[in-house]
Amino acid sequence: MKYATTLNDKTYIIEINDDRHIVVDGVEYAIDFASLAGQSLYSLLLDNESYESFVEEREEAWQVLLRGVLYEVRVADEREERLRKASGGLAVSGGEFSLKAPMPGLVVAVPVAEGQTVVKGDNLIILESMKMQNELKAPRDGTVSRVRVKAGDSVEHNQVLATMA
Amino acid sequence: MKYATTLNDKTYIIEINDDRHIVVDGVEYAIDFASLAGQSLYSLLLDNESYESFVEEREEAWQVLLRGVLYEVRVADEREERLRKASGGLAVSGGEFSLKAPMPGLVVAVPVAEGQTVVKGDNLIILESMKMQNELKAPRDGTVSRVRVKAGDSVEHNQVLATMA
Amino acid sequence: MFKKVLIANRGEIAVRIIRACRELGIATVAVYSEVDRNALHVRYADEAYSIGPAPSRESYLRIDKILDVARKTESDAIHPGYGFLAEREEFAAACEEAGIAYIGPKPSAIAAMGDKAVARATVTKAGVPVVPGTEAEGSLRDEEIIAIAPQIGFPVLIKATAGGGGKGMREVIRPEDLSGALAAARREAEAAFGDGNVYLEKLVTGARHIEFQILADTHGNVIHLGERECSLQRRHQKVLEESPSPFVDPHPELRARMGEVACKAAAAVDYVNAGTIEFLVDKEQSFYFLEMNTRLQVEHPVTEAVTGVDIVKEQIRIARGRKLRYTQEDVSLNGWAVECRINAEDPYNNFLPSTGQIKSTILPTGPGVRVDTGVYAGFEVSPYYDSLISKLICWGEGRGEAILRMRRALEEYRIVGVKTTIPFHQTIMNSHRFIAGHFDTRFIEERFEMDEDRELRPEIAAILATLVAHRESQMAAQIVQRGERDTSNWKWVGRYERMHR
Amino acid sequence: MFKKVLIANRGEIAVRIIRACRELGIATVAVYSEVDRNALHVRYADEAYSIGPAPSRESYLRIDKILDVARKTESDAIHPGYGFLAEREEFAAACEEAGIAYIGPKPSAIAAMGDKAVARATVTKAGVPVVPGTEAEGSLRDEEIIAIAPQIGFPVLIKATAGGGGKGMREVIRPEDLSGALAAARREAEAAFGDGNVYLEKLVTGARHIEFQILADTHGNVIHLGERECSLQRRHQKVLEESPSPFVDPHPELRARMGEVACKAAAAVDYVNAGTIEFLVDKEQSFYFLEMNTRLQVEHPVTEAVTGVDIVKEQIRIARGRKLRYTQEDVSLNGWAVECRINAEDPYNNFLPSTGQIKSTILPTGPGVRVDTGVYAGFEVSPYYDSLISKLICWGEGRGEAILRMRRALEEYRIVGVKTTIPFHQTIMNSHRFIAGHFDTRFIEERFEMDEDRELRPEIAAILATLVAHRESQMAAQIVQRGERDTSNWKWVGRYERMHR
Repeated sequence: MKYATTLNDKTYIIEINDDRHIVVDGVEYAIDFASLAGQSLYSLLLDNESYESFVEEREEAWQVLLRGVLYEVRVADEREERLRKASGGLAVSGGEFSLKAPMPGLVVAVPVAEGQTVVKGDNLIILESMKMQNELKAPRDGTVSRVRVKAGDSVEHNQVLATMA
Repeated sequence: MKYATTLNDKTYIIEINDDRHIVVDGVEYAIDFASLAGQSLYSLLLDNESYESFVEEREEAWQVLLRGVLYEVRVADEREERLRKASGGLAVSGGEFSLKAPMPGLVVAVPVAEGQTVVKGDNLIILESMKMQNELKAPRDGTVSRVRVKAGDSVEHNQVLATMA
Repeated sequence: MFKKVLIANRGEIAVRIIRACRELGIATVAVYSEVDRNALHVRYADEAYSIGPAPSRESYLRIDKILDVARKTESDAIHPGYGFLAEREEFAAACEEAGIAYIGPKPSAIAAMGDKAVARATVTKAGVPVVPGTEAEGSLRDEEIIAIAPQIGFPVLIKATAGGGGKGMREVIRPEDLSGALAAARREAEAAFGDGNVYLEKLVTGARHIEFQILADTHGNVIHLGERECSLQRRHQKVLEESPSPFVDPHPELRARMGEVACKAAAAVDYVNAGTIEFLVDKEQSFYFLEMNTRLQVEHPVTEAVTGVDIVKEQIRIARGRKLRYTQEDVSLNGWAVECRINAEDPYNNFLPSTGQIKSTILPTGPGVRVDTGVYAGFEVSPYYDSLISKLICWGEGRGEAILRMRRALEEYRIVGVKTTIPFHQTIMNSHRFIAGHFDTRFIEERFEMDEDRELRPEIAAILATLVAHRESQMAAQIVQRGERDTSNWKWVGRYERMHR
Repeated sequence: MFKKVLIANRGEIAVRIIRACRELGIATVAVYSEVDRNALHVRYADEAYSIGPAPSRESYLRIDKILDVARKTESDAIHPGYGFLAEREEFAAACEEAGIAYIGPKPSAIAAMGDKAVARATVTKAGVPVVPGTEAEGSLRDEEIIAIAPQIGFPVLIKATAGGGGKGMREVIRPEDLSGALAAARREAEAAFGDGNVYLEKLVTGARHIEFQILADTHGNVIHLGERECSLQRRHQKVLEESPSPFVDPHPELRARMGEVACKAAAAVDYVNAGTIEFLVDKEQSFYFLEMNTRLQVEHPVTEAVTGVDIVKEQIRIARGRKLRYTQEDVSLNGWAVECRINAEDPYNNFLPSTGQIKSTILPTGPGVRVDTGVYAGFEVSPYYDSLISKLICWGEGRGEAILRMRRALEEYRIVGVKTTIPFHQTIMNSHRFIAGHFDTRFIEERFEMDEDRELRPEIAAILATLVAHRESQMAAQIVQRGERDTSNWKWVGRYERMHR
C-alpha cells in the first residue's frame, strides 16, 4: 500500500508492504510497530530506534504527539492523492461553520445575536468548564446565522452551539 | 436472595434484596458496592465505612484479600445450604488427586515413579519458574497412580503433572 | 493526637491529606459529590459520605452538610485543603462553634487576610511594603474604579476581592478597555466565589512572583521554610513552581530579609498554622507584599522536597496545639525541586479543558520523583471541578539535575484518555530562557511558544501517522470481513476479547 | 561523558539505569528477548535490539550478541545491572577487549571476589575477619565436603561458588541430611549459574546480615555510603532492606569500624566503581566478611534515599574516569529508608510464582515514596525471569515514620492480574518484632506467620464474598437472558464493551 503523507508542506511517499518494513521516499527501514494501550498510544522501533507516540485522528488530520511536540499530519492513499490532484486541490472553504462545544460545560454568556456580523476572533459563546471561563471565538469573519443555546444552558461535548454563514 | 456464608467455622446469614442494603444476621446495613478494575477489585461502602478488597473464586471458595489479610470464605445460597445439610455435610475426601502445575514452567526433576507410595509432604515434582525451584508436594498419603511429565518438559499453567490414588 | 479527621475536599489534595493522617495513625472521613463515588479519596479514606450532586455549590461548598457529617462521625478536626472552603472565614468559625478543630488559621486571620483592604492596612502598619492599589477603598462601583485608575497609572490589574488562583483577574493596558474588563472579571469572580467584588492594583512589570511558606504554632512561634518561585503563570494561574527561587538563591541576605518580613506579616494577624506570603519582586530586589494565602498551597511539595518537612503533618500537629518541631535555624534548603502542574487541558488548542475517562496511565517513578494525583485508569475526569489532575515534583542535587530529571519524568508520564499539559511543560523544560532562569510573570504569555527550542522529527511523525492510518484501514477491512461470516454471539465475544486484550 | 550506553539487562533495573543515563544526557541502547518487546526498558530506551528467544541463556546471557549490538550501535559503555552478566569476569573482560567501558569493576576484581576462596584469602590478608568454611579449599566433591563438615560443626550452610541471591543455598542442621541437600544445591546452582560447584560455611546463629555500600574511583579514592540492614530473608533471598540498620544506628563507632573494614576489603582487590561488602554480625557486635557483590545491588535505593547520592549516576561518572564527587566526610545519613521487594508470588500459597498479564495497577505516591518497577497495566509477567516486579521504597524522618509510610503505601498499592507479596510485607510492617527492630536472618522462616499481629475483619470479608458471589450470579443470569434475544453481532460487541468499561 502506498501513501502520500504531508506535514508542514512536505510530502513523503510511504510504502507499507508487510509488517516488518516500510519504504519512505525510496529508502527502506525495518520496523516493529505495536499498539500499547488499546488506543492512541503506539510504540515504533524504526531501524531499532525506539519511539513512543500518541496518534489520533482529528478532523481529517492525524495529530502525532512525539517527545512532547505535536505534529499535524495528513495521510492520503495513492488513489485519494490522485483524485485530490485531479480536482486541483481545491480546499472547501467558506460555507457554513458550526461552533461545537469542545467539552461539556455551562453556557455563561452569549455575546452575539442571530444576524449579527462578526470578525475573526470575536467571542461567540462563553462556556464554563472545570471552573474556567472559556471564550469560544469566531474562526473567520461572517454572520451569525443561528444561536442554539442561551446563558445557563448545560451543553454536551460536541453539541452545536451556534452556526455562522 | 439469602446466603449462608462461612468463614473460620462461623456462618453468617446474609440477605441481599436490593442494591443499597444488606442484612447480616438480622442487622441491616446501607451499602454502596462497586467493581473497580473490571475484575477482582471491589470498593464497598458499608454504613459509610470504606473498604477495598480483592475477591476471587478459587476451588469452591472465595479468597478475600482485605487490608493485607487473606480470608477464605464459602458462600452458599439458601437452597444449596439446605441440600448440603440434608446430605449430612459429607465432604468428598479420598478419591483421586491430580497435581496441576500452579504456573507455567520447566520440570527439573520427578523424584517419584508410578506405583510408588508417598506420604504427605513428599516431593512429587520439582518445577522451575521465574528462576526458582518450586517443590510440588503430596497433599496427603497415597500412591502415585500416574506420572505425566518427565524432567525437561515445559508445562502450561494447570496442566496435570501427576495423579495420586 | 486527633482520632479522626474529616477532609472537606476532593482530588489530589484530599488524597495528600489522607496520607498524612494515615501516617499519623488518624482515621479519615471523606466527603464526596455524586460523580466522585469512585474517586481515590473515597477509596483511600476510612469512611466516606455523599454530600450532594456534582456542582460544588451543592456539595463541596455546603458547610451545613459537611458539618453534619463531621458531627455524625465524631470527627475531631476538619482539613479544608485548598480551594472550595479553604479560605472562608465562616467555615472556620462554624467548625469552631461546632467544637471541631479547624486545621488552619483562626477565622479572624482568614478574615483579615481575605479582605485585601484590611490585609494591606495591617501589614503596612507592621512595616511591610505593598503594591499601590485600591483594595484599601473597599467595594467600589465600576465608575469609581474607572475614575481612580489614572491615579494608579496604567497598566493596571483587576483582581477579585474574594480571589485566588487567577479567577476574576484581568490585565488592562489601555484605559478604554477598563470597562469591559471589569464586567468580565466580576462575572468570573461571581461564578468562582459567589462574590463579584473587584479592585485595582498597579501592574509591576518585569516582576517575579515569589512566595514564602510559613508555619506558626499556637505558642507564638513563627518560622519560614524558604521561598518558592512562582513566576511562571498563564492567565494568572501558576503552572510551574520551584524551590529555591533562581532569583533569590544567589542572595541569602535577600532570602533572610524577605523571610523575616513574611513572618512579620503573618504575626501581624496572629497567624496560626501553615500559610504563604506572596511577594512581587522587581529586578532591583525590591519586594512588595501581594497577599497571604491562609491555607495549604498546591505547590507545597517543592518546599517539602528541599526542607524534608511534611507540611501537612505539621499542620495537623499545630492544630492539635503542639509546638513547632523546628526552629528557624533547623531549616535549611537541601538541593532543588521543581513542580509541574499537569492539567486536563489541551495546550495545542488554547488550553481548553479536556474531560473524559482516563483509559490508561503510566506514572514516572525512580529517584527524586514524586507524583501527587487523584486520578487513575478508569477514573472519569468530569467538567465540574478544576482541571488539575496531577502534580509532578522532581528533586535534584541542584537546579540542573532537577530540570533534567523533570524532562525525563515528563517524557515517561503517559496519560491516555484526556489531553494534558505535559507537552506544555516539556516545552518549558527545553526553553533556553527557563533553563537560564531568565523569566518573569509575563514569560509564558509574551515570550513563549509551544514547541519552541525543541528538536523536531517530522519524518518520524509522518511515518507514525501513516502506520496508524494503515493499521486502522486494515482493521476496518478485517472487521467487515468477519462480520460477513456466520459466528454465534458467544464466539464473537471471545474473539472480541482476544482482539482487545 | 559517554555518548551512548548499552544496558545489558531488563526489568526495573534496566529502567533505573536508562533514567540515570537520560538525566546525564546520554543516549541508551536496550537489548531484549522476544517476550520483552513491549517491556518498559524497550519503550524508554533510545534504541532497542532483539537478542533472541525468552530463555536467558539464549538472550540476556549471550555475551556475543550483546557485544555485537554494542559495536553496531557504537556504544561507549555497557551497564550490566544486577543478575544475568553482572558478575561475570569474562563479560567485563570481553567489554574491555572490545574497547567498550564496562560500568563496574575490573575483571580481576570480579574474579577475585567471585571466587569465594580467593576472596576469603585476600580479605583475610588485609585483616578482615571471615566466617569459618571451605571456600578456601576450591571445588570439593560431595564425599570431601561430607568429610570436612564435622570439623566446621553443624549447623552448616551450603553455598554456590558462583552464587548470589540465595540460589543453590541450603541450610543443613543434621549430618544425615547433608548428602541430599548437596544434590539439591548443586542442581539449583547448575540451573541458575551454569556452575554446580558448592562449598560449606559455618551457620552463624542469631546473626544479622548487614552490608556496606562502597564507591571507589579510578584515582584510588574509596568511600562508603553507610550500611543496609538485610536480615529479613526468605530462602536466603532478601525480602526487605533498610538503611540505616536499627542494630548499627545506635553505635556510630561500630558503623565507622565496619565502614573502614569494608573500604579496606574493597581496596584489597583494587576495586573500582560501586560495590557492596556483606557482613554477618552477631549479637556481640562481632562481624565477619561474607562476600562482596561486585555490582549494583537491588536494594541500592535505600542508600540513595538517606544519602541523597544517585548511585547509578555515580557509577557512570566513575567508569568515565571522573573523581568521586564526595569525600567520606561529605556523606551523612539523613532520616531512614525501607525497601520492600514486591514479587509476583503468592504469599498464601508457599510463595509460588504467579505469572500473567497485569490488568490494572495503582502506584502509591506522595511524599517520601519511590517505586522502581518494570511493569505496567497490559504487561505480561512471564515465567522466564525472576519474580521481582517492583520495589517500594519509603523514606521518613525516622524509622517510625518510614514504617508508617510504608504501611500506607502498601495498602494503596494495587496490582490486579498476578498475586504479589504485598500482603506479606503488610504483615511484616505490622509485626511487633519488626517494629521493635528485633530480628535476625532466621526471623521470617522461624518466627513469622502470615497475618500475625493483624486486625481481623471476618464479618467484612464475609460480606464482600457474598456481594461478589451475588453479583456474579446476577450477571450470569443476565447474560443467559440476553443470549436468548436476537441481537446482531454488532450490537453485541457494543453491549459487551459497555459492560466491561
